[in-house]
Amino acid sequence: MTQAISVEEIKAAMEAAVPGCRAEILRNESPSAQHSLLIDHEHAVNVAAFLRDDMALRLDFCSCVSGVDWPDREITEKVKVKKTVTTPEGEAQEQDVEETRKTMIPGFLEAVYHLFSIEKKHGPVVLRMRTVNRGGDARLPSLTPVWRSAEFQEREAFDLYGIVFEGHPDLRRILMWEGFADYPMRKDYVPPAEDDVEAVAK
Amino acid sequence: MTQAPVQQLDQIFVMLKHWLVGYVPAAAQPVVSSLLSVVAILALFPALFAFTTVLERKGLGRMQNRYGPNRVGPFGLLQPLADGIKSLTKEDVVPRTADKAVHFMAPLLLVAASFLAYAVLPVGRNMAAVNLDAGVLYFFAVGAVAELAVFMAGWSSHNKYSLLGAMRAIAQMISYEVPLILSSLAVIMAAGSLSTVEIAGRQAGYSGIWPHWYVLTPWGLAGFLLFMIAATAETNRSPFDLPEGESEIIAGYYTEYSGFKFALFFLGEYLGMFAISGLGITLFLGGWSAPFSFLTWIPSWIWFFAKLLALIAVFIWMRGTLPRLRMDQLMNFAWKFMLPMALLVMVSAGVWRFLPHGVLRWIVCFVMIAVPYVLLGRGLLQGKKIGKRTYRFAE
Amino acid sequence: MSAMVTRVVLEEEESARGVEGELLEISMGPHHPSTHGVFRMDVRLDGERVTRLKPVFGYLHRNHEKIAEKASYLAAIPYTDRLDYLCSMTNNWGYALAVEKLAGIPVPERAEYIRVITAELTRLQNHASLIGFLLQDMGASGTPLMYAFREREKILDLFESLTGARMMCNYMRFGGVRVDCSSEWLEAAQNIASSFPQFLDEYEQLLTGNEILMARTQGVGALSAELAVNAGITGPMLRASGVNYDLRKVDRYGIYDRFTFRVPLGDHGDVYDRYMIRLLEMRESVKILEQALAAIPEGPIIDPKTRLRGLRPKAGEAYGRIEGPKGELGFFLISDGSTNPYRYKVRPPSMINLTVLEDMCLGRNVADVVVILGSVDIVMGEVDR
Amino acid sequence: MVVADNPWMTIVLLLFGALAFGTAPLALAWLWSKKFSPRKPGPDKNSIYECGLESEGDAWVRFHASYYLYAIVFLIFDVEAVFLLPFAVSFTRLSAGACIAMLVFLLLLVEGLIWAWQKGVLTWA
Amino acid sequence: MSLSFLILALLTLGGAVAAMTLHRLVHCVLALTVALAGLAGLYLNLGAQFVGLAQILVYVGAVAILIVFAVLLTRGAEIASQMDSSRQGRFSALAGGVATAAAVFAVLAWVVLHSPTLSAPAATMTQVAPQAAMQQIGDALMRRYVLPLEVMGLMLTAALIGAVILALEEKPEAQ
Amino acid sequence: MDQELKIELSKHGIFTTTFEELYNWGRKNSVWPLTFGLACCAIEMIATTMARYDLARFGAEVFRASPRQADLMIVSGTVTKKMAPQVVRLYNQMPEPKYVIAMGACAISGGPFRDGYNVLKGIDRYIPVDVHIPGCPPRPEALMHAFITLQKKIDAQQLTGEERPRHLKANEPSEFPVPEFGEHGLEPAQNPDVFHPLRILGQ
Amino acid sequence: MLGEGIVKGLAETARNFLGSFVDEERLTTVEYPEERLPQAEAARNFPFLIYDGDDAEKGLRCVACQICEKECPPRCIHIEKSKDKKPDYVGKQQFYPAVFDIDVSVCMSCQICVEVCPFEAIRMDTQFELSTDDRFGGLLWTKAELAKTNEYYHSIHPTEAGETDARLDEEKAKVAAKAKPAEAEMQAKA
Repeated sequence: MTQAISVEEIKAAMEAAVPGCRAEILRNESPSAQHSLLIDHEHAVNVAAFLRDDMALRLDFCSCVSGVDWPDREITEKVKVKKTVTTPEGEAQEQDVEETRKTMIPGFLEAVYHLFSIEKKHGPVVLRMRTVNRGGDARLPSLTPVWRSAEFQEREAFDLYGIVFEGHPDLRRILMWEGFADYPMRKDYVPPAEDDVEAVAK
Repeated sequence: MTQAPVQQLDQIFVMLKHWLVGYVPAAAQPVVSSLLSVVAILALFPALFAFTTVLERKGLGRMQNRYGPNRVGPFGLLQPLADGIKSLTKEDVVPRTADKAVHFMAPLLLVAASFLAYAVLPVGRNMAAVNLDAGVLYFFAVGAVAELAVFMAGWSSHNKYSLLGAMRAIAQMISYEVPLILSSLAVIMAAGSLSTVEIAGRQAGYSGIWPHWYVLTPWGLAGFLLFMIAATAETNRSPFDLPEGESEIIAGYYTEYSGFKFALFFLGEYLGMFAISGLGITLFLGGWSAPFSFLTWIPSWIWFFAKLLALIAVFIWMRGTLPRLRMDQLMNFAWKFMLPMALLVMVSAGVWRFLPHGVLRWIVCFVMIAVPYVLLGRGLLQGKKIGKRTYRFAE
Repeated sequence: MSAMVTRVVLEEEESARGVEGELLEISMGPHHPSTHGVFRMDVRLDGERVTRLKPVFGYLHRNHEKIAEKASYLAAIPYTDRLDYLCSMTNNWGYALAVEKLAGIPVPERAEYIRVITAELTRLQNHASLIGFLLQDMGASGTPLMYAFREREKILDLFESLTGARMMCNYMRFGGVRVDCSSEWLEAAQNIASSFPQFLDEYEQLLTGNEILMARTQGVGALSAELAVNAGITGPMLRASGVNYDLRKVDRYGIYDRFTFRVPLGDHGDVYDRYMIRLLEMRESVKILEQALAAIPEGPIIDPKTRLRGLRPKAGEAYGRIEGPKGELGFFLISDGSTNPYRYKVRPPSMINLTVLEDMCLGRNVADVVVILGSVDIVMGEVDR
Repeated sequence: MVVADNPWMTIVLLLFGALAFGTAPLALAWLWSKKFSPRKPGPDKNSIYECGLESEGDAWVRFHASYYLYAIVFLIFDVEAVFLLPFAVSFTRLSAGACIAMLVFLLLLVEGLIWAWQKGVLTWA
Repeated sequence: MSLSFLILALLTLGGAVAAMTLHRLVHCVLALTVALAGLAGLYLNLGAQFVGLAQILVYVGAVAILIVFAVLLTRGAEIASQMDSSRQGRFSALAGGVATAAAVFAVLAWVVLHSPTLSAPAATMTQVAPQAAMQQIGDALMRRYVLPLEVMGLMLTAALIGAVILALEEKPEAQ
Repeated sequence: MDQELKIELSKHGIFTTTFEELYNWGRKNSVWPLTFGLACCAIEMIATTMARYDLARFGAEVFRASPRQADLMIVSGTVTKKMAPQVVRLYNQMPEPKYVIAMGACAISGGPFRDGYNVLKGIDRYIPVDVHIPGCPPRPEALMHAFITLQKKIDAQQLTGEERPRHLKANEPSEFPVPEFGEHGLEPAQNPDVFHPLRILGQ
Repeated sequence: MLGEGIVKGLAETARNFLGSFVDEERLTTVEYPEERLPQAEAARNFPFLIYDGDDAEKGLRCVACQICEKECPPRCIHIEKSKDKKPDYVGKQQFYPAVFDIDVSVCMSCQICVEVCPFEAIRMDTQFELSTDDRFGGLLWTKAELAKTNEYYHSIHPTEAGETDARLDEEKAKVAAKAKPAEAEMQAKA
């Protein structure tokens, strides 16, 4: 697996080719070192088309499309803050106080595209897109018009995660039945309470 | 060696019938005589059907490196009995939206049509239920009724697969009926008769040890092959089993049939297969006559059934080997290969008569058939760019 | 790029006809003898010609990914067996490879050889049975399938004596394989490798020259290289369309760079090419087997430093892929540093290969649909997961 | 030959016999279900089978014209065959001229066939 | 009038009546087939084996199938039967039918009464052996009626061409 | 058939007994399975019919694709909630007498996948099962064992009397309600008329 | 030429048909209930518990550590730890399972319980003829049904059992060796 071109180079090429596009490099610290590019919604299709058609890159093969759920996270961190504390003596005094601060990181849904080049035989290049939130605005542009291979996988991400891919030719539930209300692969999905026969527990 | 006992064995059933008929009053004799023939047909061929189902299952098994049914009764021979009992006691389900009367009549009609065909089959010397002078025509006319039965079954079920199967079946049966009739015309031309009894009788002579079977002429051989191919298609056997192509349309026109009605369809199909094989034997393979003059001491009916079993074995063999054709290929084959070939066989049979005996007419007739065969075959394959291919390799 | 061209044409044709009500709408499946499991195609027929075909699946969606995200890295391995249930060995390998990438685990030499041997045996039995099933769909009453399963049983016997199970081997581990193989086992594998070409000859004798087979498959379900690449088709199906892309050559994962073998390529991309490519691939697999069996070294079979139970890879992600018998089998893992994968995603080759099913089937008839589907080589366990 | 029967009587008897052969087991099966194993129709059981789904749309739809075309061509050739049969029977006693007359008849039809072939009528769709 | 004739005539008539009165078109076709088969039976009853069997082969085997296809082709299997159900329409249809039938019958009767066979003395109508009958038909066809035979062939070809042209309009993509 | 049963049967009279024996003999030797493969187990089911194991020896190789002609439904593999209505409908469409073999862990209880949100925890929640064969997947021999168990079961069935099997009783149902797709799962989650667990968790 | 391939195919099936009467390779059927293939030594189906000696209760190797219960992918094992302890094979006081159930209707025969068991207490059985019409009674195996002797283990997996025994013996020897000096010390102290 030759990663001939680094993420930085791709980012630069991308920004040069698609004016106004914003991309962010997300580092992957694991031994696999498959870093990814987070791209914005508005230019995603253009960026994708560029990646596919650029003669140097020719990322003609979109292998894998995955949905990922990142629910709201509460990060608890201890911060040293200077605070004016009223001492028992009644004096106002500035002090370094350690304080636990809770920050809510709003959740979002993510679609990860693994791209390869069949022609140049390099890859993977990892593209990511993130929705604004996990609720009503879970929308992403569909890359199916660029790579047909994303068709079923985007449908699957829609089915199981609830990511709405705008511009998808046929966005319906694919694995679950029509009329199913939940998005079962989300981390906060709770399956319906069924009478579970646990013969072991007799 | 005395001829008498051999002849007696040959005619044993005929004599038996005479003997039995002799016991009834003269007025009832024709009826009883007919009845005896009818009962013989009604008993014999269904029994053969039962036997063939085991034979088929075991034969296929052997071709596929396995035993096939061998536990029910000795060597699995009672398997059809078990199947019969099961079918008889199985619930009979008729779809709510089906056309019930037609749905009920279809299997009966198919079985009746299949049975009727046996009336003209000479299963041995002097052993035909009736000797119609238009016997062959009668056979085809009765066979035409089967098409109607199939349509009734498929249409009345109100099931999409059934209807598809029925339409396939009719299109297939009508397409192959033409080459079927045309290829038998060659024999009729040579024999100068439409009577099956007479045609069989014509072939009972010998030159040296060789029999006068029509299959032993170039046009006869070609005609026989065409006839058997068309017969395979007429009876919906593999590789022409599209109407019940399980992998495509479930069970074709009898998808909605259960219980014994389904068994009747099965029976009807097999009876049709025996009947048409029997006709093939009568027309081309010398009917009940022995293959060599020195084997005439074996009773004629044994020869007939031996030939029948051999043809059945070939049917089973083909079923075990060949994949199924597609509808358009099937129709193409019927109209663009079988029909021209059948016409040529007819013409060559005519030429055969006008040419003098000798090597020349063999060559002429052979060429008349072989050359178009090669050309038409090539047209079928190369017209569609079908052939073996070579492949590239990347290191 | 004209990836969407076919679709547009189809809809135009449909509206032009304007006889929607007069066409026969049939659902083929989920219970249909030749949908290879519980697959369904909603087909619209004009006579017998297909004017629309929508694949419907999910009838075997058994939540593999969700279950794996709730289970430890080790516990996911037996579940991978049940993805493509004909090829548990390659599934194991794909997953092990992804975890090895994620956690940076080395694999000992001998284990790599055993992996190659078992994977190629898997490929042999998968391709052989696939051709059997394809012929079954074509209406050959079981004979090719029976012959294929006769050979498959021999390979399954090998698997059973090595791993204890016929189908669900649960054999590979991240960092190696579970148990070592004996020299008798290698000998038995050698026997199979050397007798397999005879079986292939028999198969070819039985089928390859058969006019009916050729007529049924040639020119049927043709897939252009352009569309194949764009639709993410992989495996023998892609190579039948003439694209030279075999991960064993491209990624050189494991130790595939040590073996000499060729990649057969088709020129038409039709069903016949797919059939032939698989036959030829089997012959190449036999070559790999012979080489691997001759060169297998002694040594440990699993990385001793790796913890199987309670593996906690560093937070991060990895995408690992192998050339499964059906195509590119990929596993995408995200670790959050705990004992369970945070995200576990399978890239199922047979599901993505279905993307072009409609394109291949339009304008053909029902009998072709069955054969085309058969040539795609799907296993519902993998399609639906 | 056996007792010189009226062939049609045998055939009619055979027809009735065959019908009885088909009906008898059906009657038996009906009796069996009356006596022992009651039939149990139901809304699902008596609905149309369609791969396990509920059948939608009508099965009795308009069919393709090619079926009709084949039926026409078949009818023509069937009639032709009917004419050929008496010819074949008396063929052995016919002169070459009569045979040529038949050949002309044949060729006329073959020409029609070839025409239909060229027109693509014989191409199944 | 023999018993067999009676049965066959009833069968034919019954089939014909059913073909006109049944509601489902496919049923009508099946009833028509019965009528055609009954007619064939009548031929056979008269000793005209060849004609009777040919009638079954052609009419039951081919024409009935053709009509079936035609019925399925028009998809009118259900709808058409409801067509023209107004009283007046029915009446006029009935009247027209009766008139046509009467006309046909009149013409047939005239032809039959003037046919030479009827006027010939009974003695000349020799009872031919069946086998000879087949051959006689063949001989007559190939000698006396050879010209009509060729005309027949021409007509059949014309019919083929005509029908195909008509049907091809239904099937534009075949051209 | 054990001796006791024979004696019991002879009370019904020779006629019935012979009938019964013949009936059971016919049924047990002509069990035609429905061509019905769901998942992994289906491959082993196919392997069972193949040359090495050859289910045909028992006369059971006639796999019928149409439920109208089938006697036995081998539920071979995971039944998902999406598939369950179809399975029940197919079962309903089979004519009586009909039998069910639940092959493999998934068919019996949902097996390894029972925690999945789309997996039915055992087909016996909706239709009555005659024989269960555990294993994941069961070996082909195990399926044959199940088949032989079924044959024995058929052989022991009575034609008359109160002990006679379900399909001979007029008031017992031969079809069962097909569950419907709900917003969160199947409705109802099981059919209490069929499903008699030892105890339901949480009760 | 048309028909060539078909004839070849027919020849192939004929060869197999005729071969089935003479060649074992061409008739591979094993007539199951009467004939069986020898099972592979490694074959596995469902787990069982090993006990040493004659008493299943006493000799059970399982110490109810519940690792297998936790690691079992489909979670088909149910263990309840005992309140008291009993000596294990080296004489150490250990808990034992008061309840040890395996739901074979769920078990996926993956062998992970065997792999993770540190006490060589659970192994895979090869028994597969388990079909039953008793859904709940027949498919839930309790401790009594699961416990099998070491000899049984030897009879189905001889090589593996030999290795296990060797390992256990080694451990025992180690413990004994450790115990001896300790004992000696004790004695010395005394």
